[in-house]
Amino acid sequence: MPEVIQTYMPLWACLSALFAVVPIVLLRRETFLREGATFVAGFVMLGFVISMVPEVLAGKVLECTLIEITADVPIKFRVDGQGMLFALVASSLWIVTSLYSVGYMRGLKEHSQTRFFVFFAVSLTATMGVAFAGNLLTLYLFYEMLSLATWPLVTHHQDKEARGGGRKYLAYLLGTSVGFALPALIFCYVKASATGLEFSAAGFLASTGVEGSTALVLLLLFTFGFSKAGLMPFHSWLPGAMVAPTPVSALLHAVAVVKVGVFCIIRVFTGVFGLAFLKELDIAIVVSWIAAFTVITSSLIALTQDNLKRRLAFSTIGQLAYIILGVSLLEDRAVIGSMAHIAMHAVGKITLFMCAGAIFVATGKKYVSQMDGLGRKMPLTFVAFTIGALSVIGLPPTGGLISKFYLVTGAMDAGQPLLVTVFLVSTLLNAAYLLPVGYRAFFPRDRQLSSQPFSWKTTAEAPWAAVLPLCVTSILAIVLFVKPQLLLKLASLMVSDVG
Amino acid sequence: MSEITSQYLIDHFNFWVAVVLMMIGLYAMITKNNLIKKLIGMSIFQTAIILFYVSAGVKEGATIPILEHHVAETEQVEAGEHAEGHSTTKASSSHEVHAINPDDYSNPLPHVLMLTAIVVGVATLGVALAVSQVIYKNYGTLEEDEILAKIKAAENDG
Amino acid sequence: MKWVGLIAVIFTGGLLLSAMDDFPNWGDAHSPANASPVSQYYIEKTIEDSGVPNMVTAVLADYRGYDTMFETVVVLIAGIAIMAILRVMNGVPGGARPSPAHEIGDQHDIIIGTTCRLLIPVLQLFALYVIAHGHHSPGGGFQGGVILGASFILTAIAKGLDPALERLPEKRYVKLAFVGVVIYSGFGVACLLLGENFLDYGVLQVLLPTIDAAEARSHSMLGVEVGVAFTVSAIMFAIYANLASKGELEGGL
Amino acid sequence: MAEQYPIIVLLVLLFGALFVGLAGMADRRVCFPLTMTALVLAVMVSVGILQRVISGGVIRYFVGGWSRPVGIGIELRIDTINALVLLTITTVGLLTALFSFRRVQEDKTEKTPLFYVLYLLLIMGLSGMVITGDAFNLYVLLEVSSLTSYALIAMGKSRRAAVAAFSYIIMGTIGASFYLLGVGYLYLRTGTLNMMEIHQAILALDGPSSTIVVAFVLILVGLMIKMAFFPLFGWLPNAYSYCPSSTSCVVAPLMTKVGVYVMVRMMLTVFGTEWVFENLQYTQWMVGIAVLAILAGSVMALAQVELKKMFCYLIVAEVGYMVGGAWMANHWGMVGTIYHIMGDAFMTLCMFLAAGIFVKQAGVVRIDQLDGMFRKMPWTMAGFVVGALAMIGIPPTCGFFSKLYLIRGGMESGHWGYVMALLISSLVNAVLFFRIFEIAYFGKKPAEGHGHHVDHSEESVIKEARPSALIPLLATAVIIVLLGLFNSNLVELIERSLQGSEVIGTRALSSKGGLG
Repeated sequence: MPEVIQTYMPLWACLSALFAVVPIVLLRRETFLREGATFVAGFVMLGFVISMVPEVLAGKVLECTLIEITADVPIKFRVDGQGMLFALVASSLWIVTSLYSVGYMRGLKEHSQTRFFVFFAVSLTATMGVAFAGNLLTLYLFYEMLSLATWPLVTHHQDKEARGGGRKYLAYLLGTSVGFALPALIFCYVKASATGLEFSAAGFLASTGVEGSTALVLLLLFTFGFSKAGLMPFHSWLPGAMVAPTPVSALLHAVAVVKVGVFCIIRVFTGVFGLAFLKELDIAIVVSWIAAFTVITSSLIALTQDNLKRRLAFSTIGQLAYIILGVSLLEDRAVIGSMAHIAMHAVGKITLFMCAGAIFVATGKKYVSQMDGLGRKMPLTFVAFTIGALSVIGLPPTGGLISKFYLVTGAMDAGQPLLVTVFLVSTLLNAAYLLPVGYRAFFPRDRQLSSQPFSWKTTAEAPWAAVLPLCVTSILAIVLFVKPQLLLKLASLMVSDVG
Repeated sequence: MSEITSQYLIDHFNFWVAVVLMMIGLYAMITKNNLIKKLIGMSIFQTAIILFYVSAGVKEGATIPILEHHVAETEQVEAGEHAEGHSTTKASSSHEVHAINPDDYSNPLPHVLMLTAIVVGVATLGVALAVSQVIYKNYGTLEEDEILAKIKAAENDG
Repeated sequence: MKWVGLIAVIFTGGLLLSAMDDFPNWGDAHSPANASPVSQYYIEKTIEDSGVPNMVTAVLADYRGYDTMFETVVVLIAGIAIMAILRVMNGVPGGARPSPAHEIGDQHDIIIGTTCRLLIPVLQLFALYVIAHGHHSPGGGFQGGVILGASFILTAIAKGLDPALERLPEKRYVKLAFVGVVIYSGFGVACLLLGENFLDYGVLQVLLPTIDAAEARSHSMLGVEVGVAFTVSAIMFAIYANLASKGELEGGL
Repeated sequence: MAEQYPIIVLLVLLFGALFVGLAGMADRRVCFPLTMTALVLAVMVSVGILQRVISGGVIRYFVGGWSRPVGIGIELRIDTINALVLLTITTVGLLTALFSFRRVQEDKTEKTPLFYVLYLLLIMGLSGMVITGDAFNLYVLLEVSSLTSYALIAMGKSRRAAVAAFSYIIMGTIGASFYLLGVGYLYLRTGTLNMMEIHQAILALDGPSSTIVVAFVLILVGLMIKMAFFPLFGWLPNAYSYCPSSTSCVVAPLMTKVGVYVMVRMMLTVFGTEWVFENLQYTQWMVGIAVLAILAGSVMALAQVELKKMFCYLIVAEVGYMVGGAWMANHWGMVGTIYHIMGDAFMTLCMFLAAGIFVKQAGVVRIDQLDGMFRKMPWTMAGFVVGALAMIGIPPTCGFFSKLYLIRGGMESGHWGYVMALLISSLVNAVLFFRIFEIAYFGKKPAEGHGHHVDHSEESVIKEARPSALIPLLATAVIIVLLGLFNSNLVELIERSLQGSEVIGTRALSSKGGLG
């Protein structure tokens, strides 16, 4: 057992975003101060998270038990390697996205910006809560909170399209969480309330004698119940949610929301069942094949999409399925790869989304087919886009390579050559739908566009506040290639717990 | 045959009467179209329940639960003497000779309970009559189907 | 609807009759209900506890006085409810439209009028007797109260609602109804203040001109019966007055 | 003084009503302060009672001092469960009274005293029902509360209020009469009216007694009518939706819940769970009907266009939750039911308070009239959202935890249909409430572009509710969350009461594994 430290740090990390709501609302008339409050909260949160890193790296676990909310099961925070990795990604990208949303929202003169920032902060609190949740109940609580808090963000435009998207969003997320995850949760509660539903490397279900088809049903209920992970057939909320303003798509649908879904499923695998127990049960392969199916299908669909954000959304579905596929292989290296991929994909995908948003702000264009030759007008944006694309595909010099490497070797360890093929084929597909965007932007088919000499003076980038963040994240994608040690260390902590 | 008759009919005839009356009332409450007839049914139903209770308290050969006066007076004197001797009368475990034989008096409790039921019946009836007056004022009829038709018509209009 | 009702009724009747096997015979003095210690206690100990020969009154006003208090409240509620539902207050005055009922009410028959004039005092006197003599014979607050209320209703029937309301105006009967419950619960609260449980009349011997607790009980019972009578008579009249005049308290039947 | 609390809680309400009646005749302005004083006192006393019960166990109070032999007088008997329900009742009463402040004065100026008299007597009747230990006394108080609620409903301004009240009177009288008959049957066989004594007598009976069975069925059916259990719920939607807002706010949360409470009390204390679950093989049936109730309530709620009607059908579904939970013959089912009695009272209160505010401030009756409410009445909507989340069952509101316990009970006892129904109803609630949110958030006609779509002229007409209406709503919302956050403490109390000797006859409710 790792050493346990009792501290309220995770709670403060969680609440720092929530506390920001007050100044944001109070300062709604002073836009600069309001956005300042968001930044301050972002840095405070990151500060709290980073301050916990050394202890987590030292193999310790930070815990904080709040009230015992129901018989045997308290509200509890627990920071371990997995949670820390996720929290680190989410909190650092929040700051970047905040900056980006300032540029985006102002650039488009959006309405109700205060509401936007308020719910953004609440969403972050919920994300942190999921990252640091110490037991299944706490996890579920923050999971639901996130679904609800992001609804006003998704439907921000309040038009017909937003209405439809929002409806779908809630129908899928709430429907599955209440319909699948909640019964599974209660089943666990019935079976294992004595363990406090606390995540542990050995899995709290391991000792309850759940077996065979019951375990499989339970596993599937959880996997589909946390449908924020976008596993098929419960994926179509994600393209629908692309009606949201781009910062929302960028942070929530590249980082917070979808990653929360994946993170929950990983928790189910590693904390609820436990890898060893799952190996014994030999049921995870079902999930593997569902994920594999999702990977290939979503990539194929992505190829056909012309709307850039929708293409990215389907790409996200595929990448999320990678992560689930990785963890469902139950091999150490695959699991490490999965965790690392959460970070790598987050950085890559957020870059892509921010680029898409920047293009929209600067030119009003949404479709890939309209983007011929845009690279000359917005060179920085498209360079960043290409880097992000490389990261998502998993090519050097970006961090994506590292996580993919772990995933593929993990699949080999698991002795699943077919699944290795899935990884490789999908990588090709990734390349097929992402690279042409950059290519067409720089080398348009229309010769006239390409024949014009490039000049910095003719560029028309989006506002600096929108461009700077995407540059930062694209650089981050490269940095993660050079220095992935911290991430890998955090990701492997959990595996070493198992060992 | 006669045994069955006696067992099921004669010995429980009070019960039969009460149940039959109750069912008449209940039937009227459920099926009658006129609101006042429903209320009449309600009264019959409640009265039958009263009959049921009171007849349950009957003892063959017993009188009403009021002590005869001479018994009452002697008892009272005894009770008074007793009270002087001890500080409380209420909790005294009596060692005196009882002139009262419980079998001589019918059970008082059902009577008391039914006094309550009567009062409740009156109160309910009064309120129900007031409500039906308001209904009449609003709809000009006390026939249930006509009222429902008017409600439907009003709904379709508005 | 008829068939549904019939089936429901047959079903209910069958259910009620199905328990007949298990029922005590009619008039069985040793049925569980009749031979229960509770019933025996009432018959044997009433006189000892309170010196009241009428067990029904004793059970009503003393042993189960708590129930009876709420019964009085039920009566009060009925009156208040009817007023709340029907009463037309400060609305269109009843005199605004010619009321045929009112005209008929004016032509009163002399025979009826005279009979009632003679009957009503007797009726009221008898009502007081029934209230007061409830300890010794069938009677009590409810019964007497109803008779008292009926005397006012008779006035209203014979002479019209307005003369009756002159004798017992709305403000007064409402107050009377409330005061009745206040009297009843006041006895209970007095017991509370003297340190005993609610409605434990025995302690009232320090307040009432009585020699012992039993007599205090007896007297308190009379007191609460008077309270009951207040409420019942007032509300009986209130119900009649409101129903007869559609809440306008003018004209009447 | 403290040992007199059980009677004092009723007396403050009774005297409150009497003083309102007497003084209100002279000056209507005293009605509201008097009512509030009485209710505040009642809440304080019920808190005192709860404290005493928790620290000192069951309170037995013999009215008139007639303690021996038990049953000659009337006993008030308070254990943890009814102390909690009592506190719920008085609190709901207090909040609704505050809510009614301006409404009643504006609606029925002349009848204000009458309204408050009836209102206080209704709360008194319900409180009395909950704390009594006498089966017949319960009937009297049942009638007290029924009569007042008939009158309060008939006071509605809508033309249909009287019709609704009339059918409510008919159904209510049938229900109460069935209960009375049931008590009569019990009395015939056991010779007593005291609940504990009846229980002892039933235990002492040699062999099965058809009288007791019929008595139980009669009482059950009577209570089922009173609590609007499927399929006897026909009277409820009209009665609760055409009455004045302040009436529906107190009647809707409390009447059905108290009905459920009485049923639970009958099952636990009077008949005893061993008898109910082992002698009678009704468990499957009752849970089956409860499942139908939940589904029917949910489906019919979906079909409604009027806000209050929709809430009424949700009540039908919620009653199904509780009856099903109580009849699962499982420890957690029973715990969940009792917890849900409290939680649901506040949830329903929240719904109806919000509906009342909508009617008052914006004249909203139908769901589609709610457009743009988030902008127009943000505070009201905030309170409403909390209530709605509780109805859906989102943590950390109390709705989530009651579902948690109920589903746990269903799983342990193997009533999978019930579990499914509960989940389906949660989903239906989610659809229902998000449909409302959507309308309230977007407005009726979705704007084409983004941004400024709100019609500003309308905005100036509809204003946020007054504090006297907002405070109760927000307080209810806070209570809903607090009930959720501190549910483990409550559940611990309930469990202790169920397992200890407080509520007799619960040995059949095993805590682990259940019967199924």
